[in-house]
Amino acid sequence: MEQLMMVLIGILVSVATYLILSRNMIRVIIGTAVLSHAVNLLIMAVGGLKKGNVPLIGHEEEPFTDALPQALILTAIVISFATTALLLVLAYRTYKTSGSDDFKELRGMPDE
Amino acid sequence: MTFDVAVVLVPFIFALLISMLYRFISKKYIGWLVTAVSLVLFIILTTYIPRISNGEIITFTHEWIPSLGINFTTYLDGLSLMFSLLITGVGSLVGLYSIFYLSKSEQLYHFYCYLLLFMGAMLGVVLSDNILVLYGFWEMTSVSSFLLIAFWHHRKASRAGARKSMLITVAGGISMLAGFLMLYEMSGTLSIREIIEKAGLIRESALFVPALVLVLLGAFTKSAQFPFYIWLPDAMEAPTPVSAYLHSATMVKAGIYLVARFTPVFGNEAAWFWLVTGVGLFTLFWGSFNAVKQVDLKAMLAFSTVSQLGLIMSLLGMGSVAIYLGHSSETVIYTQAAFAAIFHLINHSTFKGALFMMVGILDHELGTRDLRRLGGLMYFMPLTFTIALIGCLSMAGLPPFNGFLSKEMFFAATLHIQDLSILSLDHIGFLIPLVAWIASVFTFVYCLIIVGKTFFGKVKTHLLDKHPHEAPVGMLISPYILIILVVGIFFFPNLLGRYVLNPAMASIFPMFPSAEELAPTIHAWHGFFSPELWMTILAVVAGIFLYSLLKSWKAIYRILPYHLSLNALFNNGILWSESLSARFTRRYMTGNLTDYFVYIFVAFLLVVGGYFLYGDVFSWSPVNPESLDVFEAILMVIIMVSSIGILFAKSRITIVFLTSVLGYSVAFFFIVFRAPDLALTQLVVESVSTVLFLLCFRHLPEIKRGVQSKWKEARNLVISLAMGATVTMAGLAALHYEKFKTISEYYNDSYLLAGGKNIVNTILGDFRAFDTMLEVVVLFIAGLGVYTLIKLKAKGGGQNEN
Amino acid sequence: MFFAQFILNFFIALLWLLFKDEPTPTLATFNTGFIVGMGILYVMHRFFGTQFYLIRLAKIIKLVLFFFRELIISGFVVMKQVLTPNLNITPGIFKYKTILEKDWEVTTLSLLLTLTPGSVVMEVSESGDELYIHAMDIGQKEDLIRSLGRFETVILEVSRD
Amino acid sequence: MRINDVILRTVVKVVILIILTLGVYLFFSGHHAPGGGFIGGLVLASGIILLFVTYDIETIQRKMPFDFKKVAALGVFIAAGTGLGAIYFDLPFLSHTDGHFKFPFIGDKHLTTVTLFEAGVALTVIGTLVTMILSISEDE
Amino acid sequence: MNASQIIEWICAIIILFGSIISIISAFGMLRFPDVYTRAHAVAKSATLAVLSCLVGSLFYIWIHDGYFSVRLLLGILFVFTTSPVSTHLVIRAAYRSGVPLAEGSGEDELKPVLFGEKEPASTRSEHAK
Amino acid sequence: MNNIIVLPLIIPIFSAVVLVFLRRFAAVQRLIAFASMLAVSIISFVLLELVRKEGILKLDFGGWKPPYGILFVADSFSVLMVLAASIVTLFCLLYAFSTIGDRHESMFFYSFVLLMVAGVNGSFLTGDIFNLFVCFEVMLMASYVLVALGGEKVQLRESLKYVLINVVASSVFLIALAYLYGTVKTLNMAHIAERVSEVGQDPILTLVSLVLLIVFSLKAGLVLFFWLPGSYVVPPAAVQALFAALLTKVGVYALIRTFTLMFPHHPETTHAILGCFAGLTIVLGCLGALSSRNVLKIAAYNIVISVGFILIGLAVRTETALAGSVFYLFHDMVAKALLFLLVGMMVYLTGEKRIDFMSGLIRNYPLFGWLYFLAMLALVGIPPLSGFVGKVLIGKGAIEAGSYVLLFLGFASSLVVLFSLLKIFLSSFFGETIITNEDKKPLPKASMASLVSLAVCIAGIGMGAEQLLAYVQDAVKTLANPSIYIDAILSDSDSEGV
Amino acid sequence: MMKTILLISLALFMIAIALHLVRVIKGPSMPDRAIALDTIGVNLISSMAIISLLLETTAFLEAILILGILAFIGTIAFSKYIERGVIIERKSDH
Ligand code: NA
Ligand code: NA
Repeated sequence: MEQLMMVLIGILVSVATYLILSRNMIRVIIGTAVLSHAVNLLIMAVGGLKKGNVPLIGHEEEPFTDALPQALILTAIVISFATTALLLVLAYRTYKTSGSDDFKELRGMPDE
Repeated sequence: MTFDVAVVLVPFIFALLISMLYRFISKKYIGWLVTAVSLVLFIILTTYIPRISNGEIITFTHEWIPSLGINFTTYLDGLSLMFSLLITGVGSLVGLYSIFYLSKSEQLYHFYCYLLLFMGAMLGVVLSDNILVLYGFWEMTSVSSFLLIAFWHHRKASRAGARKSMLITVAGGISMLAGFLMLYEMSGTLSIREIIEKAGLIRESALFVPALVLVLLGAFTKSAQFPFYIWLPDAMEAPTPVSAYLHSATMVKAGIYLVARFTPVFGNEAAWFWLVTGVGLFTLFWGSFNAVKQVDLKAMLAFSTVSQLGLIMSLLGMGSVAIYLGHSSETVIYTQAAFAAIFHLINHSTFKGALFMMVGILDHELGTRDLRRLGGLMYFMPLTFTIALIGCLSMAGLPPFNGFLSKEMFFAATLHIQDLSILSLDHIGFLIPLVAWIASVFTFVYCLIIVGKTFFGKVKTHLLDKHPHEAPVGMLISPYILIILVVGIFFFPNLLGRYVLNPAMASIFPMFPSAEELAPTIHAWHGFFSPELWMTILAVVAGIFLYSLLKSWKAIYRILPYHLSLNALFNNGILWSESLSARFTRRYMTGNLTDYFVYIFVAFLLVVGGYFLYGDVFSWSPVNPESLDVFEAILMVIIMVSSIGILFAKSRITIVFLTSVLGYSVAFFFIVFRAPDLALTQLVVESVSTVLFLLCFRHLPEIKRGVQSKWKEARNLVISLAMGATVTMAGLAALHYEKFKTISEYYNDSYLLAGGKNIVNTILGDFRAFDTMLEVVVLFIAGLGVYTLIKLKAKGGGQNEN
Repeated sequence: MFFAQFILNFFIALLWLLFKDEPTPTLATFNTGFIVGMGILYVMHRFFGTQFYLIRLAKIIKLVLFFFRELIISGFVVMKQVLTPNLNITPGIFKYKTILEKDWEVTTLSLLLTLTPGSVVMEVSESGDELYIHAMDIGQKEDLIRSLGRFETVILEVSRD
Repeated sequence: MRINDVILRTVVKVVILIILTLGVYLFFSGHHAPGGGFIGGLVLASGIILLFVTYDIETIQRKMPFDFKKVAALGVFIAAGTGLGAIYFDLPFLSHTDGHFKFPFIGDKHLTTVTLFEAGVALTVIGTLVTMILSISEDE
Repeated sequence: MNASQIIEWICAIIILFGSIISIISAFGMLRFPDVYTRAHAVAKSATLAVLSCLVGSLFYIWIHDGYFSVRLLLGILFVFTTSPVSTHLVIRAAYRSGVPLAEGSGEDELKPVLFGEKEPASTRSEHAK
Repeated sequence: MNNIIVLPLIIPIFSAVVLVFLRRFAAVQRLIAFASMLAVSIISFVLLELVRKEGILKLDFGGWKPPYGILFVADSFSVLMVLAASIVTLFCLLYAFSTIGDRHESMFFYSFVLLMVAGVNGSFLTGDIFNLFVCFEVMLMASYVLVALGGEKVQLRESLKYVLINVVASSVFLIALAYLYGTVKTLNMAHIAERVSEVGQDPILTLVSLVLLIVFSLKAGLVLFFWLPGSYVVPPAAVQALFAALLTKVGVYALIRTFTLMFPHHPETTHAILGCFAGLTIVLGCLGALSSRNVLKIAAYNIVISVGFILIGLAVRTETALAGSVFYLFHDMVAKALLFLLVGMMVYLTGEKRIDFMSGLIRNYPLFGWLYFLAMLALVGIPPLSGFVGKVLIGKGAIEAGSYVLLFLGFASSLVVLFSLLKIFLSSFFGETIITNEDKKPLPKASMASLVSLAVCIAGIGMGAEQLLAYVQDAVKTLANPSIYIDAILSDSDSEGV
Repeated sequence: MMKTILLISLALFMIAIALHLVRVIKGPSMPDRAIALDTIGVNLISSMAIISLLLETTAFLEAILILGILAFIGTIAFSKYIERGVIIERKSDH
């Protein structure tokens, strides 16, 4: 399971990388979103998958699955959300002022 | 005694006072104040002469950074006293001269401030025992020289000259610092005295020769040796008193001081001899040769200074042979070269100072220094003419002037050296006197030019802005004092030798028994058959011959085209460095985000992926098919398909749809992996993100697939696949690494520890509440940020770039 | 009036709780009070001039079950359509003017209709009384209109006294 | 013909009650079951966003006249403030404490400062999300 | 096999039934000619599928764990209420954004009201694509 | 209880939040912002003394013992960084008071600055690697806003790139953390260090450290600096100065911590790469600095050069060199802030960015000109100013380690620094003035006060190097002997059994 | 046995999701995608319920309700976007 998960994560990373390497603003932003999914799954996977029960004392019995990665991912998700929100606004404000959503056209002057 | 260190401090204190209180001091008095300060210092220093000449050494330490051993330790011995006297002595004369030279409309506060700064720095250089403090003062001389050269900074040439001198001397300083640090590493001390004591020890180190070269680079740049001399002619943009003071008498001698000071450390290395002697001799020749072609009197003097500095340098190199050979009665003879060096150093300061002041007078009174506009001034300016004549004759090495004495000693030294059978001198040793002689021929030629073309011949009043007339008395005082010295030293050389030069010799050769033994008695007359005398006579003859045929051979100066000259190389080097670096930088700093991402990913792949292959990190354990349910496999396929689908999506909304599918599927995985809190959060966040995407995409255009070239597509594909592979492989390796137990078992007791049954929530709210608190802050900043980004629009609709 | 009666019932239960004045009030007591309240309200409901609210409740439940029935039927219909090899239908859009007035009535009708076989509500007119309905097979329009009438009755039963 | 959202609006009026109740429930249940300040806040915010989507900014702001930026700031203030409370009692920053309190009517309640902390979290989440959505929507 | 086990089995069958409906409706999504007819498939059978699955689960948990989940019940009601609304909104959006009816469709009483007779629906499709 | 350690983070956060409620009262905002940074500066100084007297201090948040909870660790290194950051911020705020304008002030400018500093201070102080990530994000998020604040076309464009690059970097950071947790199964830095040394840093652990290397290199602008010149030159001067002083330095700090505390066992790989990176950074930074005639760009490339220079100390990792790095880091934070404020002031006074369009400023503004000259000398490393001691120590360290190439590059870079800054001085400060007395803008008083104060700091750091060195050497003692750090953190906890 | 049935159901739901994913990718119109996505959400709800039975836990029951809510909100947002290009209006025109 974990091995296959790693392969899946690899695929997600590849997709994300490819998107990030494109010239279009939207594709790059979506690329970062895909990357963060990959990362979250990675954190989950290295902690070991399906090795225990839902970490709720009383509701479930030990052994519990590793709760720490879950807490970390939660934090990561929220932070990535916050960043994405800002990023989106920045992207369309940039488009509105610069008139382009193509990073090749958003290079700027060499020595401005 | 605190007074000793005060010698260094006094100029700084006065510089500070002037810079702070200049509003309250009349311009008239500042020059006098500075002159007085230097004079008082000079007088104080002379009081040390008896003690120092008795072999006493005066030290004083003020702690600065004791933990690193960097302290202000002044160390007054023969060598430093000699230089200190020179600095303050010439300083007083230049101060006096500049009072009359500089117009009252100039920013005199600045000028005198810099001058005092320089004087203090220079005293610091020669009095410091601590090499790092010495370095500090060394750089300070470069800085004050920069400021003085750029004194008329509205002139382009001044700025260019200042920049050149600053760059070259600071570069030398930095290399010297590296050399010093190597010395520190080898000897474990920063004190020059202690380094000299350990000279034998550090010689074994592999760093010895590099340190030697680096220190010499510092000395050569400062003392304008070939090929670094090029800053010195350009430094003539400074007011003439500055040229006289810094660029002939004192600052350029700092390199000489350094070589002299470190002769006991490095002298026992052949490289030292060859570098110092060789570079010095070549500089001597090159300077004199180039001086002849100059048409600006000041430039001619500058090249002459370069040449004379080469002479002194080469003498020090020859003197170091004594140390190379070790002390014995036979080797003492070679120390005389070093004696000649410091003797000529003093002599040069006197006659060259006088000559510079002479040129300053011409410039000041006639408004030009161009030889093509000068001539026949002897009758209009007899007093000035006297200065020029005596200065030049001394420089040319003729009696009865001090230059003759040291020049004779120089010739003698070259002849001694060529007799040596070590250091390959038996093969090429003859070149040393030969080069020396040729250089002195050219020296004689330009001395003739200075006197002849300026003061003899026809006066060209039509080319002059002002009618020629003699200078005011005030401007003549200083040069006359100097030419009096020129003559005086010729007649009483041993007075100087006894009280000033001998103690300095003791500093250069500390391992040699006594100063008395080292110091020769200076004689003007070595007999009619002394070879050095004949060298002088032949030089005079050849010089007169060349001078008279000047027009016929001057063409050789045009053989070397300008663009191959050192100056052109330097200037073009700077231009090239700017344009090439601009071209190179622009090549990769494209401003294109895609390129930057390529760099990041490639760096990741090179370092991480590279190490993965190289470091034997790979690990794999077979997949247990039972651990995977069918629905999980399908879910994986769904995630895969939706993510790859994004790549092919043609519209932005399709992308959002697919991203949503991806997000929901990931959330479902969290459920499969027993993470309810995570699933809940992921679900909500995913949906809110979707709403955000939709809200913002309204403002963005539809996706146009920018036309990427085929190879860029291929490059991106390769990078992407490699990134995925690297992350997966490293992830597998991390997965199979099971040497430690996780800390998170601790949290399984969360109910007992923290009263929470939801372990994840308890971690977030209690064990790692700090993360959560900051995460909330992040969210808060983002929210506030979104608000400000939208509300705070650029004035004028944001279209005002540049 | 449905809620008014319910809240009244609730208050009666609370009152009951206070009357009992147990050391620790229990849910059982409250429930008893609630049932007592139902009885009182049933007796009293004619004074309010409205239907007894539990009857209304029963009608609501009936409506919900009606929903379920429609849903199940239409599920099967769709499945049949999906699995039929050669689909022979003519989709189309027709207008239906409803007698229902209140927002929630129209809404309920629309929801019901959407879950019914072969019809989906596309638009509600600005006036709020005309429904534009997409029919899977416009040929069965009359059937649809008939069932619409039936739905209206059921809804009206709940909403009107 | 203008759009008539009657179906949507009627349903949302009902559904929003479920969402908001769920949000509050999740907020309080977090300590022992899935949920907590974050998720609770997120669900509450989603509910408010649903209102904005269903109606329009003016209508909703008239009914909920808060400055959501300040709500968010208040949230951070509370979340960080619980940490400072610990400093006041000379405990390490962010030390939590709990206790059983008896209240009239609702009886014995187990209260912890974690709840206060999570309330701060929830307020920030609500304030931030709504601020973001509103700002973007208002931008022309 | 006792009564509760029988009920559990029934629940499982209901769930299985739901999944079968779901897959059939998914095929409907692929088969039907236009967005409107596909919406029919989803509005009915997919909703039926999820509801049967949830109801099955509700009773399964109730019987198996003795735990009646109000949350699940609320979920059922929620899906039940909102699913037709979603369908309604999407196809309204589809129509207003100009997605044409499938070929061979019959009468259309909405088109004149919304667009008038002259303007063909396909010109208004910029949002939809 | 060591609650004092959290104050450098929590005071700015609280002030920032309070300022949101005081949006309309600019004067009050200034007062609160300044007062809180003053307080933080004083607190950090007190903390520095405390650490020197009592050794490493730690604060376990919520009372949870390491490695289970999050903690702040105050050792001399981290507190020195906090002190420098706080002082620099204090003066940048002072500068901003008279230059930033009410458009920004009413848009929570001071809040964002304070929040960024909170993130910076948190990054320095934290002892937990995941918390480091979170603190980074606090800092970055505020910096994202600050780059774009103003809404100019260039600002938006560059900040978008800046954000995207940092988002990717953050993801890579998380990848590293995932690997780290997957292997050593802990997050506490001391505990990681203990575990890594226990197994002698297996290859997979080295791999993890290399991922961290990439991440922190991006943040520090080590080789991967290309995002820096673009984004650092667009915000207002006070923000530029803060960025220059703080942001890359946090990356540098993280690199030093990572490779002295957690992953010091395979220097032949990690430190060799660091050395190559440092050298390459210096070369590229120098080329950049040579290439530009834009004052802001020149200053920005100077940041790059100094990053490379500082990391020479880490790459050669002798004790002397590390001391040099720490000292130079402290100096560079102050000096770079001053440099950016100075060039920002040039732009403010002339409205131009290219040196070709400025001339003779020293005639109009003599004090300003001399402050620039002083900053230039300090950055070149001329004694007795602040850059000298660090440069000497790094040079000495490189010699001790036999890294002559790095020594050469480091020292040669001083010359390029001089060349590039001198270019500005000669072209813009010297020469004929082109500003008439009528056109002459007055120098804003608060800004000048800030410039003078920073200049005094530079001179003070150089002259008072002995005092600072006491702390630096205390810091290096810990850096060179990670066990001191590990013992201080883990001694009283029961982590052995885990 | 019971578990097998549940697993089969789960797999069927997953396949259904995959089929809907095809519709999301293929379109051809945006409303098609919106419907497909909505249905994916609804099918995920079912899947979650089954997972809960399989894992014998009640921890995911909130998620079911929440996913229902979110799928609803998402669909509304998408359809408003498709219909009007705006999700949240400043002031609705009726
Ligand atoms: Na995300
Ligand atoms: Na200029």
